[in-house]
Amino acid sequence: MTPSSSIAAPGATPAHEEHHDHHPSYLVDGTTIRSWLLTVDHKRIGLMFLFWVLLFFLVGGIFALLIRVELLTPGPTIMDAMTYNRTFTLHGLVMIFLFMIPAIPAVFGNFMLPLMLGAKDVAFPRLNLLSLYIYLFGAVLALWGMLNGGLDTGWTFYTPYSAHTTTTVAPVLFGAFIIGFSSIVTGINFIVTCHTMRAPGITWFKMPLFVWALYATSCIQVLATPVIGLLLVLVAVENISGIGMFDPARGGDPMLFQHLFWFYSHPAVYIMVLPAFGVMSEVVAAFSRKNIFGYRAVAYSSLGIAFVGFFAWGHHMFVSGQSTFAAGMFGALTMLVGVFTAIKVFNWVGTVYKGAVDFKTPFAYFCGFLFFTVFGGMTGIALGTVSLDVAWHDTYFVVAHFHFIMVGATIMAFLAALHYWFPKMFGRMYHEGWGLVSAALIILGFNATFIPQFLLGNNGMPRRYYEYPERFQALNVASTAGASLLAFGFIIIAMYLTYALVYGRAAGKNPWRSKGYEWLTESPPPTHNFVGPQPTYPEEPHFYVDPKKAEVPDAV
Amino acid sequence: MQSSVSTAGAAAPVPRLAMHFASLEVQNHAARLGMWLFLATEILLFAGLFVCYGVYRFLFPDAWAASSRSLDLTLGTVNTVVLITSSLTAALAVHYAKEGKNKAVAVQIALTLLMACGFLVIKYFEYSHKFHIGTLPGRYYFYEGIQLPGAPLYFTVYFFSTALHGLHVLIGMAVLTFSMVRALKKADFGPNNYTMVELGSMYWHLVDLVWIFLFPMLYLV
Amino acid sequence: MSELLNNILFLPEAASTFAERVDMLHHFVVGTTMVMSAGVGLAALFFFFRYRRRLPAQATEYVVPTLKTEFLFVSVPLVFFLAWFGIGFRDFTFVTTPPKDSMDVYVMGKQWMWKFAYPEGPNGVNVLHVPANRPVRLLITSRDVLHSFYVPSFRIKMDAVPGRYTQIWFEATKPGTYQVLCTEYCGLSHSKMLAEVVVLPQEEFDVWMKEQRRGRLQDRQDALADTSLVPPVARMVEQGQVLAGTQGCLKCHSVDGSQHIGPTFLGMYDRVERLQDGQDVRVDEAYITQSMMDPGAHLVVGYQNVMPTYQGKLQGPETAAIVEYIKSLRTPNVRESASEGPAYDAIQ
Amino acid sequence: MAIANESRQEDRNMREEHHGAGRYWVIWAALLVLTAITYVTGRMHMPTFGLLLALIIATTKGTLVALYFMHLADHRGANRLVFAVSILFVILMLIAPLADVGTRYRGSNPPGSQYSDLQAVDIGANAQQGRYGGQNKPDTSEQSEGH
Repeated sequence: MTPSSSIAAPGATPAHEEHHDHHPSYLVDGTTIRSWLLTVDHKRIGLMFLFWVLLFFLVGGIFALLIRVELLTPGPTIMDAMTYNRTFTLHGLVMIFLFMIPAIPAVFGNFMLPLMLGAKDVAFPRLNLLSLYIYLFGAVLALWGMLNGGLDTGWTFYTPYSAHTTTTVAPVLFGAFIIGFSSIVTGINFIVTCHTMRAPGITWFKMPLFVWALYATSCIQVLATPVIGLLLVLVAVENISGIGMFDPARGGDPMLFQHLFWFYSHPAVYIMVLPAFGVMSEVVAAFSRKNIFGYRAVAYSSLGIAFVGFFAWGHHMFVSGQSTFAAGMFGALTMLVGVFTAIKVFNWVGTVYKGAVDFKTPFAYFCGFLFFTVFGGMTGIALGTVSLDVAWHDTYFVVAHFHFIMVGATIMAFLAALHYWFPKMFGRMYHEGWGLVSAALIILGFNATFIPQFLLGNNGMPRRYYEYPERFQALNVASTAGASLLAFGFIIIAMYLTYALVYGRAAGKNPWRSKGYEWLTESPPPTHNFVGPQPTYPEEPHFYVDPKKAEVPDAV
Repeated sequence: MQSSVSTAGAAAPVPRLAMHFASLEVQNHAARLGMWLFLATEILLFAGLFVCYGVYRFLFPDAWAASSRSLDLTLGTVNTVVLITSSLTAALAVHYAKEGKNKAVAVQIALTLLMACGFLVIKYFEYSHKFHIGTLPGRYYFYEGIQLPGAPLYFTVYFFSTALHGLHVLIGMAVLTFSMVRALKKADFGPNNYTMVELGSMYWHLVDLVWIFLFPMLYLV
Repeated sequence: MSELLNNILFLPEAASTFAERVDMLHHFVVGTTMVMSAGVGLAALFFFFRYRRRLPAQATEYVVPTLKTEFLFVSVPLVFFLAWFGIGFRDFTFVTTPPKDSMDVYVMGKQWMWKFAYPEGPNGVNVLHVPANRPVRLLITSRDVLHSFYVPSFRIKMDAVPGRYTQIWFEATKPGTYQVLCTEYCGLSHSKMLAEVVVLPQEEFDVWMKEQRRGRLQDRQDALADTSLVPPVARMVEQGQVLAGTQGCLKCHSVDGSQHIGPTFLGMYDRVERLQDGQDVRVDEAYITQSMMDPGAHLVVGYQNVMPTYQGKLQGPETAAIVEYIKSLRTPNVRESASEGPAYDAIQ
Repeated sequence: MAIANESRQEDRNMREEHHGAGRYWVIWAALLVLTAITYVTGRMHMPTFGLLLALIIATTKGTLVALYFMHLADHRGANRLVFAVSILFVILMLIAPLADVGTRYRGSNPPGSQYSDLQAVDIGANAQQGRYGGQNKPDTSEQSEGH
């Protein structure tokens, strides 16, 4: 791809200062409650998602801390076994369905996607609002079920346990089923937006990489979510009335349940992590002032992960009684996902090469993210190595691995996005020093929490254990200590960001001097994103070459 | 791009263009692409059941052949014909909507709805027969005629897939009723404005498409 | 070297042939992972320092990778990953394909204990005895929900699926006691579902096996002149189970611990019960036999006198067989911790 | 101020020719003929190829419906891709579990099934229990093992 650098005019400057007064930012354009609750503006919907997602993150985080405290001693510490089993189930459910899946796409995706495509809104604004309310309705139903009896199956709902347990399975499953619709609607919306709403100049291979990542994510959401929806309904009905679809006493096959479950739930990991990859592609380009090294490779690898990731699900079932042949097939495909991720990692490091690095808070998170992704990804490959998984399956090694990916990659990216786009969304700046301090705390606390868990897994501690043999205690204490550090980091972030929201200094239009497409409009943007004529985009995003010596080689 | 319709209705009303779309064509394109994506999710929804079907059919071929023969093939075929014909009328409704013949649109949709009701009535008779003789899912199975392992599973899959399909028939009927009411009340369908009928009919064709596959799977094992 | 690495990685002692095989790959993979993470991290750190920003709006060069670079990015990890997969799959095939001459042990998980049974007896709960240096195939099943049989020192794990058998095998290399954990979430006391494998040298194992097979039967019936005339206990239990079904016992008595009209057979034997007249009684052969012949004689608190008498309906040996069957269902209570010693009961 | 989106190519893909209504009637007739064929062959209860043949006919019918009733013949580009991908995923999703079931250790398949050597156990003929599950016996040592 050759960027058309011959056009001297900078990307787009649609907004003129003199218009500014007539076009208030989306934050103040309508201040009634109704103007927020019934808005179809993608930015306001994104903000409302941000509110709820953070709330559920807090709930899930509290559950996590309760779990860690309970595991301080080998015996009972603060709760009984049933409460513990419910707590880790709720931690998983809240974090996955209510926080992780909507976190980046529904918040930052909603906010940034139209801005990055030069569009005024997503393709179906009313559906977008609907997806918020579907999400809330599902969340209420699920939480109601959780409070009225709780659910103790683990978030995996494996039959036959989930079919027989006396806890409230059905409302929680129906809640998750409804939340699935929200995810599907968001996915459809993003795909159609990418296809039909791109502004002049933005060809497929000039879309920002965050958009590519969201596109790949949306494909997964659209194709995988219906399957889990059906499966959740099947299990709920089975739990209520015993129709026996997966009942081994009637010829049903519990392993078939696992196949269908992981057909969604493995790609769901990529629903959570691909947007994180997209965010980090933006952050690394913006803070090292470089075009992405191997743009096409990163874009294609998103699609590659989305596609191959669908057919690696069987690596969750190596010791479930699945056939050796199937294990080999899934094991080999798992390796391919690793290769696609490796391409991304190398290209991010390559992006910094010959760049101009500004070590700000988002970039600090990028550093943490890079390490966590490599380590989490490589341990994922280790787990996908069939014979090693025999020992590691369902131990704390797995727990540590997926927390490295989900917390290490996704939450680092979520925080990086929050800091990088904070001035874009609110027009204010936070305190940089506190940002770096809390980033350091979080990265350290995270390592201290989860590296001991890798060792616990090696040592043989299974997951979902309420009590454990005493030889595991030292590492558990270390992990809990790390978790408290992690929690402390989050509290600091909450404090200075809340402060910045009210008292932060005005950020100006583009505090990072970023050349991402989303920075071409005002910060915060006006209601319909652009004032004045439709902007055009002659340059590729993150094009930091001095126009005077713009000799650009052909990219791969 | 204005030439996308060859027989233009004379005073065809133009629908509202949402502010964020470039043109009507793009808006319609977006709606259609969105609908295709939604239909893809529907296909994947049924795919979960198809996988259950495939695996259990693979494991219990004899039980499935025997259970399948306990269904009434004639009723199934009649239902197939009814649904295919309703698909034809739904397609004709779009055809007339493009030509701006709103009366004809309403008539065709009404015919479609009538056949949908017929389908459900036939399905009701099939269901009540099963409740009567006891070919029911899982632990409710009490039919003495087929005593093979796997037979109750067949009826679990049967009831779940036909019930899910029936639910889609109902949703499709609701969607088409909207279009019909609009064709009667506003009567503003025309060469530039037929997306609503088109999407509703696409949904209806999907319902038909799913049945086309369910029919051999369930009745012709 | 391997010992040292195992200590650093907190790996438990490798006590099976599979563990030795798999640890090599483990070290290779984990080592590469650490080197790679450190490598990428250091490269990034070096770049951050070397290419730090000097001007606020610094322009940069337009650097794009050559095809060769991208090829390298793809091929290097691919070669590593495929090598791991190849070795890993070879080992996995090894552990899922038991040798022809392996000794079979049936393993049944249930909430929340492990039962082990050898084809010709004995069977027992929560302690599995196996000979060292001999392949042992585990045929694993479950009685209620999914469980997973995991022995960290052997590096083996396999799910227990209700109504199905899964198989895995191992060859223990060192005599000793090794912990068994359940790794598939199975309800309330999932974390208490512990057991242990006792690996004995072959000779000791043979002695143990012989003792168990004679077991308490010998103690009880040593007055009999000719033990060979006594029907094998396993046969009697089997017969008792059939009789319990055909005589209708199971209509009112469950065998899985659930309460029904009558008390469950599971764990009934040897239990002390409070009678309605306030006395305590130990459920032994005599009490069980009496309850079958004259059910109303001594009722346990909480049960109605609804059971019909079996006087005249059962022959003497049949009564004995049912008693043996009930005895075979005795279970020690779920223990709080791993057992201290053998918990096997010979079937008598 | 229209946004001239970069979707010209897709717009070209979306162009629809307006055909006469006769085309729908022809497709309808073809679908009815195929239904009749599948009804007749279904009545024959062919042992091995019965379901396969029925599914081939169904695929033909489905293709006709998708192409002409749903206008996939006119909607090109992304629409076709979406439809094709969803069908592809259905097929791949079916293949993997089938490959697993067919190659599993036989004891791991449901008892009484084609791929198991274990006998299914009749778990009771009353309405509350259903028939012929693979209820596991209380003691494992009596079940035949499958090598």
